[in-house]
Amino acid sequence: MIFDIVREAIDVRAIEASVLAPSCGGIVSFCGVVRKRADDGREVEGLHYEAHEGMARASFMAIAEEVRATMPEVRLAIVHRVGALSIGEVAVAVVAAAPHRAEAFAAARFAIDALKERSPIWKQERYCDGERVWVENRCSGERQ
Amino acid sequence: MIFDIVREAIDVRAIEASVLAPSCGGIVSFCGVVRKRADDGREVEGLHYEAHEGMARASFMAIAEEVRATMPEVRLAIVHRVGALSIGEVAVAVVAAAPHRAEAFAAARFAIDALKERSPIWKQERYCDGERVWVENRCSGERQ
Amino acid sequence: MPVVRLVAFARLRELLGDRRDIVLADGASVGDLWEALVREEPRLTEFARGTRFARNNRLCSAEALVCEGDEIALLPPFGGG
Amino acid sequence: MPVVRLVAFARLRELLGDRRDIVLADGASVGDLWEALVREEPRLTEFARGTRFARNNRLCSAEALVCEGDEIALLPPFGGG
Repeated sequence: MIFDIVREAIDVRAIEASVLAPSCGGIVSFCGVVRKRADDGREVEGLHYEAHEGMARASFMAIAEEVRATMPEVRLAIVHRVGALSIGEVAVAVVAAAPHRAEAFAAARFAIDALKERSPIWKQERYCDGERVWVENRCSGERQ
Repeated sequence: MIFDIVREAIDVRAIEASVLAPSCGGIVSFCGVVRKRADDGREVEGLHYEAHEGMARASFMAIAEEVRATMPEVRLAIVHRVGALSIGEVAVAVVAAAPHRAEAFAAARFAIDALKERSPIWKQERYCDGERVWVENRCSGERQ
Repeated sequence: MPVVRLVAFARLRELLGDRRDIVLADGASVGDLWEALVREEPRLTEFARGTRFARNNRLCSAEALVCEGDEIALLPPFGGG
Repeated sequence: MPVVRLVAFARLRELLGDRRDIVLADGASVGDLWEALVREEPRLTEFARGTRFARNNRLCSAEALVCEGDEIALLPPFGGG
């Protein structure tokens, strides 16, 4: 049950171990990974993430609280990395464990969608041609 | 892109590495884990799985083929363990990587649902009171 | 008289053993094999409805004919995942 | 005359620096702080619509009053995940 912003590589297995309990029959892990092509097809060299760390952690805990309200048996963890990341590295991990798989899938999906919308984290794409662009998530500009 | 029946502990990270490609922005891993309580609340000591290995592997590849037909960018792996498993051990891992998270979630969910319905694998629950019961998945008895 | 390899799983394996060779009459079907097994082990009857057959790794009907060297699998309802 | 800690992120950090202390008039609001920053850095104007404010780790409106020691954060649209 980890909610954190980290600067080093995310250890997904350690996060899974932290949520797993004898009651759990299914565990769903979502990892957001740095990919080589931006949505517009440009070649990416790497990403830079930054966060308001206190607010981001609080938003992760609020998301988990919402999950618990509808799915009390789900055990959730959310970890986002900040700093410079290369292609193939994990930027975010959301792990949900539950007695049954339907809830684990639903919780993981809800959590990553909610994080993108409401966690104060920013991403700069750094392209191979040298340009750098701050990329916004759709919906993230709406007031909560 | 592994489709396998194994007798040892499943190495989920190795499976993830096998499906990850530079085009992938999201990776969803589902692990089915042995849990302490059966659906009827009885305490479980462990599970025993067996499979028709050739048919099970073929069914995994057929599931992946179906995923590719609707989501050609998804990269999928399915590994099921057989033999005796203890509480907390991973019985099955389904890993789906895709450029975007929606497809990775959809593919992983489809694959585990399809596996439960149509892969020739059997599970015996071994309870702490000594009884052993072969447990059937719902829907698994329907002809394909 | 074809000889086929029988493989059985889960409850059916417990009743029949996991694999063995069986000699059948010429022109026998998978259903004929099942009937022969029921005569040998009457407790199979209760599993008739839930059991599917596969011939050489592909699901088949009880009407499918068997050939020398076929693997015939008896598949109770699945429980994987 | 309250002194507040300003923190800014992403594009706004690039324009304003990541953190600094600012002295405001008594009774000043978060909106007043924003206006003072725009006078100093007119390029902020184009980010007015997309920017949200937080006071001591909670989102707040431009009308929120600032107090001595507050942390005021300027939050452009999010891009995490």
